[in-house]
Amino acid sequence: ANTKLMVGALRFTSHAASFVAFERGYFAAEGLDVEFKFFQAAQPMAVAIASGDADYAVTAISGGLVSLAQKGAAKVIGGALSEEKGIDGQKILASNAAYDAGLTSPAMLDGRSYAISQAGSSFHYMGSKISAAEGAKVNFKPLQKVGAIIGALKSGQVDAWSIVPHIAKALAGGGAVKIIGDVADYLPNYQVTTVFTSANNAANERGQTEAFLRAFSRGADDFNAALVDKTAGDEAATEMVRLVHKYVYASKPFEKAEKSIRNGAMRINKNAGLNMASVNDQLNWFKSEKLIKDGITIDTLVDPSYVDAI
Amino acid sequence: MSEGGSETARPDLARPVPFRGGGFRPVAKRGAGIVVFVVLLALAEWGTRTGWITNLTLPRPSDVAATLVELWQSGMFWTHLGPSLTRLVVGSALGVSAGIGVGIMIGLFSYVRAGLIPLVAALFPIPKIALLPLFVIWFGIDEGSKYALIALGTFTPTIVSTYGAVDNVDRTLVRMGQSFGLSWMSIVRKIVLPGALPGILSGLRVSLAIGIILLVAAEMLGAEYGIGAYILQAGSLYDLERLFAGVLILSVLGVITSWAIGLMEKRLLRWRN
Amino acid sequence: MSEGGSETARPDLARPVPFRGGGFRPVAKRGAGIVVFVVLLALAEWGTRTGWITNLTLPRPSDVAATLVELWQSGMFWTHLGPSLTRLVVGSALGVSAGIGVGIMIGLFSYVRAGLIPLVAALFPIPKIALLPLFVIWFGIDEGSKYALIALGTFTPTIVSTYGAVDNVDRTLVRMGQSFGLSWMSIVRKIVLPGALPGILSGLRVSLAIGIILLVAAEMLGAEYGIGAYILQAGSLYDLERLFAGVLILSVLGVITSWAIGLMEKRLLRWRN
Amino acid sequence: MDLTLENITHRYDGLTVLEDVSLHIPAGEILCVIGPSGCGKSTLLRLIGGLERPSAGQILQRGTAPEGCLNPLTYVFQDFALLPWRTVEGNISLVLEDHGIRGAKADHIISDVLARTKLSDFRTALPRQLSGGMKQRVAIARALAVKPAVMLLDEPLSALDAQTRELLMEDMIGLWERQPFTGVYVTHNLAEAVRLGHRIAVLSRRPGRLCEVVKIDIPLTERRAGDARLEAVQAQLWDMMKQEAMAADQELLHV
Amino acid sequence: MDLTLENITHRYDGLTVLEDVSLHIPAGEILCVIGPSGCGKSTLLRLIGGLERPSAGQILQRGTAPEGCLNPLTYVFQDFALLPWRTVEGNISLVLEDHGIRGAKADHIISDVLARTKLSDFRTALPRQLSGGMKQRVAIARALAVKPAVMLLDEPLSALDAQTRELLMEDMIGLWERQPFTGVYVTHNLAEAVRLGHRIAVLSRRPGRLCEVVKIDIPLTERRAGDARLEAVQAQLWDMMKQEAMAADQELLHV
Ligand SMILES: Nc1ncnc2c1ncn2[C@@H]1O[C@H](COP(=O)(O)OP(=O)(O)OP(=O)(O)O)[C@@H](O)[C@H]1O
Ligand SMILES: Nc1ncnc2c1ncn2[C@@H]1O[C@H](COP(=O)(O)OP(=O)(O)OP(=O)(O)O)[C@@H](O)[C@H]1O
Ligand SMILES: [Mg+2]
Ligand SMILES: [Mg+2]
Repeated sequence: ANTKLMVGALRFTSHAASFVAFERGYFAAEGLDVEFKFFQAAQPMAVAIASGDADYAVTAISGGLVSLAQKGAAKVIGGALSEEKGIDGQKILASNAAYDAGLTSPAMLDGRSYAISQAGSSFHYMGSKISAAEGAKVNFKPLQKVGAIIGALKSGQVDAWSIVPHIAKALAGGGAVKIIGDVADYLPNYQVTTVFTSANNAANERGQTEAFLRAFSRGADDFNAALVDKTAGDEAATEMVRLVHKYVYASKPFEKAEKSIRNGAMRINKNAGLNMASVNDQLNWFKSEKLIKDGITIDTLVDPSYVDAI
Repeated sequence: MSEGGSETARPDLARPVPFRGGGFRPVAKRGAGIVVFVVLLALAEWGTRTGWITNLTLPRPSDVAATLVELWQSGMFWTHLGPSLTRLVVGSALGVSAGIGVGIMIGLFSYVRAGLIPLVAALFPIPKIALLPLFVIWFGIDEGSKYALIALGTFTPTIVSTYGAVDNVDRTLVRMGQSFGLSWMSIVRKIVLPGALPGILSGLRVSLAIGIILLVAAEMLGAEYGIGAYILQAGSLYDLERLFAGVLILSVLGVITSWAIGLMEKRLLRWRN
Repeated sequence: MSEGGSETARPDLARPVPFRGGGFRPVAKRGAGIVVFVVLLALAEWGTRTGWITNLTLPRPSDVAATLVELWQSGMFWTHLGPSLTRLVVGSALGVSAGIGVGIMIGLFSYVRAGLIPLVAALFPIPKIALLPLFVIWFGIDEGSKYALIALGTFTPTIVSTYGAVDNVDRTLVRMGQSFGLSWMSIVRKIVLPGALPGILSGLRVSLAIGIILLVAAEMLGAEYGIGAYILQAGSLYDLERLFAGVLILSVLGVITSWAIGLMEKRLLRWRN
Repeated sequence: MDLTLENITHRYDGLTVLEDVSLHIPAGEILCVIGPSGCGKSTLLRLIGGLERPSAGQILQRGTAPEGCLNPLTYVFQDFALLPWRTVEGNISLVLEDHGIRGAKADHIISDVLARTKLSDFRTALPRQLSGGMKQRVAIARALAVKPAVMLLDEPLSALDAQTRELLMEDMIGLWERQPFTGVYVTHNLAEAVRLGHRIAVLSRRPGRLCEVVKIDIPLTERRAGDARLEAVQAQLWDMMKQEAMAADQELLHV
Repeated sequence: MDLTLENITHRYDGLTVLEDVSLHIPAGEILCVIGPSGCGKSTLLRLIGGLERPSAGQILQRGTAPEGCLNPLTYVFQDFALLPWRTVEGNISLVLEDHGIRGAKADHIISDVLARTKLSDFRTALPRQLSGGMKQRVAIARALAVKPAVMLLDEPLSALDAQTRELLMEDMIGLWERQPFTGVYVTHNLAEAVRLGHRIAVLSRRPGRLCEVVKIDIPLTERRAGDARLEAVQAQLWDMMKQEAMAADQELLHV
């Protein structure tokens, strides 16, 4: 009998591994009857795991996720998206106005404003790390929604931001903003997103969790081969884009969506390997910013028994 | 003084009494509302066409219309409106009926009144969107939390308007009922409730408007389809045409709701002039 | 029938007239409100201590209190409350005064009324949070957009309550003014405005509650400090203690506002009983 | 059925409204109660009707209620107290429903009382469609429908214009004549009191005490507007009350 | 100053309320207007006061207004129309302010009219603290403050209880006696009409037409309640109106 699973997802290319595993029957092959539950944002997805409305999900490590882990409701069990030098990753953007005023590289960030969605979000982490590396003091502006950030950036009300490549390229291509750097230069091997589940699943549903990770990894392998390493050939790449397009930019015509999907392809870790160093760094950063309680350790957040640490 | 003086100037002349009444009672001017809408739309269209209003500031009305037509033709209109209407109807039915129930209890019983009015006053200014993460835990990510959010949002204003309406029921009518030895239930059913109905219905106007507003907040929670989700998605893509198309749908929904309540008032309150 | 019958049984006995009045007029029971709060808090404390309520569902009241104390001691209380109060005061002052102005115009002039009432009805159900991305463009991400959001949110309800209040001014008083030849401005200033004041003040209650609710929405936009920002951050970090501490502050703010309006009513409306 | 008031005193939060009022109301007689504003007339009526409990003293009913009486002590209110959402017929059936009287039986009673108050043609009208006089006649019809032993009337005509008042007074006398009822009739209007009262109780200003009970020996049916004997009684009552009325009118209300 | 109504007709959206009414109101005389409910009495008064424009016909004023008259045609409303948020004094100064009368001059006028209406002690009271009779006296004081050429009174006593009404009628006669004013006095109450009117205009039911103008030759100061001659006029008026009143009372209102 198949196990019913609810998998939380955003309609982003970064979630493609799950879509591939589903479409190509890898989940079914593991005896998992997967149903997707789509979210508008990452934060409610973490809460949905805690409330039992979703079983597995992939998203960035946020303060909320850490808090839920601390309350014994969620566990990180694997890694997904990673920054990797050489692969097109997240971009650092500057508004046209700021660019014209001299913000042409991240080194000029001092005294600038930097858009984030919320305190403790991945944007906050990246911005904080980048500015620290440049010895710059920046002003973080929480704007909640990506839409609000884009509006603020276009009208020059915030100076800088970092975002996944397809959005960055689309914006820069339209001449609305300028790309001034790569996140990967500052945060090499940054573990952008992780696979996580409820603490109960991690502790008591070992078989099911392992099965999920296996199918997920097969999906990731296909995706990496087709769009990241481009070792599977053009045909496989196009086919992959078609598959992903069912879920991402579905309301846009294929021709328009294709570019965004290809632009957005970033590596998904092999075998859902987890970069513990990066996770540790993120955790320490949360603590140093006093966004989470001091007592939280990496063991509270991560169940390392499922995947290899990178 | 001066006025009296000027009149005495021509003592024997018969003058008509000067008119000094009228006014202070605005009357309905048909069509003025439509004119205002048309003028505003024309201005926006003209402004965006000439570039006087940038496309970052306001979408072109004709583009919004085109987006709506497209939405309709793609069949997605009902895909979005359907779930939203269900949420609105179920959520506000729960909130409104509970609110009316509690409101009537507050209106009738001293202890309920004293115990609950401060609680309602404390609950009213709590922003529902602040509690979104909790709603997921309390009611799940599915329809439950959406119903709960809309129900809670319509609950408090309905309570307030209902107990106000019960308070305003003419107490002589209640005394009349008592003087004829009517039972407590009869008085509540036949005198208090019908007497409070006008106030309850007009309170419903506000409650349902709030319900519509909360649709967007409710659909922040893991909703794929729905007008609120459509708006949120358009917002996150900074797609102003779709954003305005969605807002327009909500606005029309609000006007229709208000009109429907007007109809109910006409039906149920025929006894008023 | 039956009642009459039973009475005829003992014709010559003098019986006291039975009592059948009373009730239907709830009276204030002092302290009942406090009891309800205390019981609810005690229940939550007990529930969270025994684990009957998980720490995912509700924070422990004592922890919330501790968080508040900590917030106070760290000096951050005023750092957050200060900007929020400014936003609330400036935003609602703008919205309320514009709303009263427009409301009075609607109450006095037929064309304004006919032109604006449908517009207000269409604007009312528009969710302000849906327009957040636009507010960034229109008013910037600094204080401007926060003031604008709160102003817009308090504007429409104030209009509605104000023109309702103007409509309810006793028209015989206006006719009286005219019959004594008072000028139009005198009638508006000395009769219409004071007569509408009670309705305007009670509308203010609702408008300001909405203003407080919108603080959270307003502080979604690039606010580093503020109660709304504090709540949002707590929400995104799923820090329930801080979330509830923030909500509590808003709730208290709501109660204080309502009390302040009550005070104003007592002062300005001393002429009522 | 007759009523006896024994040493009735009533207070509201320390404010004494009625003091030591004793009265007897024999069956089939109308007692008018007059007195200055605020002297406690309405309070007295509420006490008699059992809508309030006296602070001291007691009110006793004695004897049999008429056959089929549903509500021995029945009010007619000054402002009619009709439910605006019910028709004339619905307003009357309201007081029958609770006694389980419905259908043909209720219909029969309603037709009867509407005929007696000359309202048969307006059975399905709503209160807002009726003139003041008609509304008050509906209120009277409703009271008659429960076959009361005693009718308690609290300034039943004072909300009407003078002409309608004149007409309704004649109607009331007609009703009493056909089927004499016991009545306690509170009024401000001395002309009404002398037209309708077998006896007239005069209360002092607050705290209301019983000043005097004046008996008028002329049968109701023989009384006419402008009758010299009635005028004499009226003038006598006015003399008794004038000082009180002036004082009451010069008083600042402490609200 | 005297007033002439020439063939006044008035309609509301096709509903004729007044038809071809011609009247003359000489200075220093009180004209009472009686008629059944809804016959257009208040409308007639509004037309005279210039608060509405007649559909046909015209209303002319002739002659000089008294020295210092601020508002030739001045109303006294049935429900007093006092601003509840102003004191007695404030309600009177309201009608002076617009004429630029303030300070000592206003003070003088206010003291004078309050003395004439026996209200000097209540100068700073708020309307809610006053009894009905006092409120109506404030309204009269306010009217006197503008030294009107003509006082228009729309059922000024009908919101009061019978005793207060009696007292205020005596007051009004006292005021007129000291300084005779021209008055148009609309009332339902025949007793009031025969006590206060030099002439009484009787209107038919709607559309209101002038049925008759009855002249009473007894000086106001000699009229007493219960005067046989007045009773006779009153009975005559009642006969004229009874049919109309009954018909008006039996009418369904079409609202
Ligand atoms: N429920 C109440 N609580 C407190 N005081 C009351 C209450 N009802 C009446 N009173 C006071 O009792 C006094 C007598 O009131 P009541 O209504 O009986 O007078 P009344 O003679 O009927 O007056 P009116 O002629 O004006 O109708 C008044 O001073 C009134 O303010
Ligand atoms: N502004 C108005 N618009 C339409 N109809 C009106 C208006 N004012 C009065 N009427 C109608 O005109 C008729 C006469 O009204 P008016 O108030 O003059 O009568 P009235 O003689 O003063 O009656 P009452 O004795 O009841 O005071 C009534 O039928 C009324 O419904
Ligand atoms: Mg009374
Ligand atoms: Mg009138």
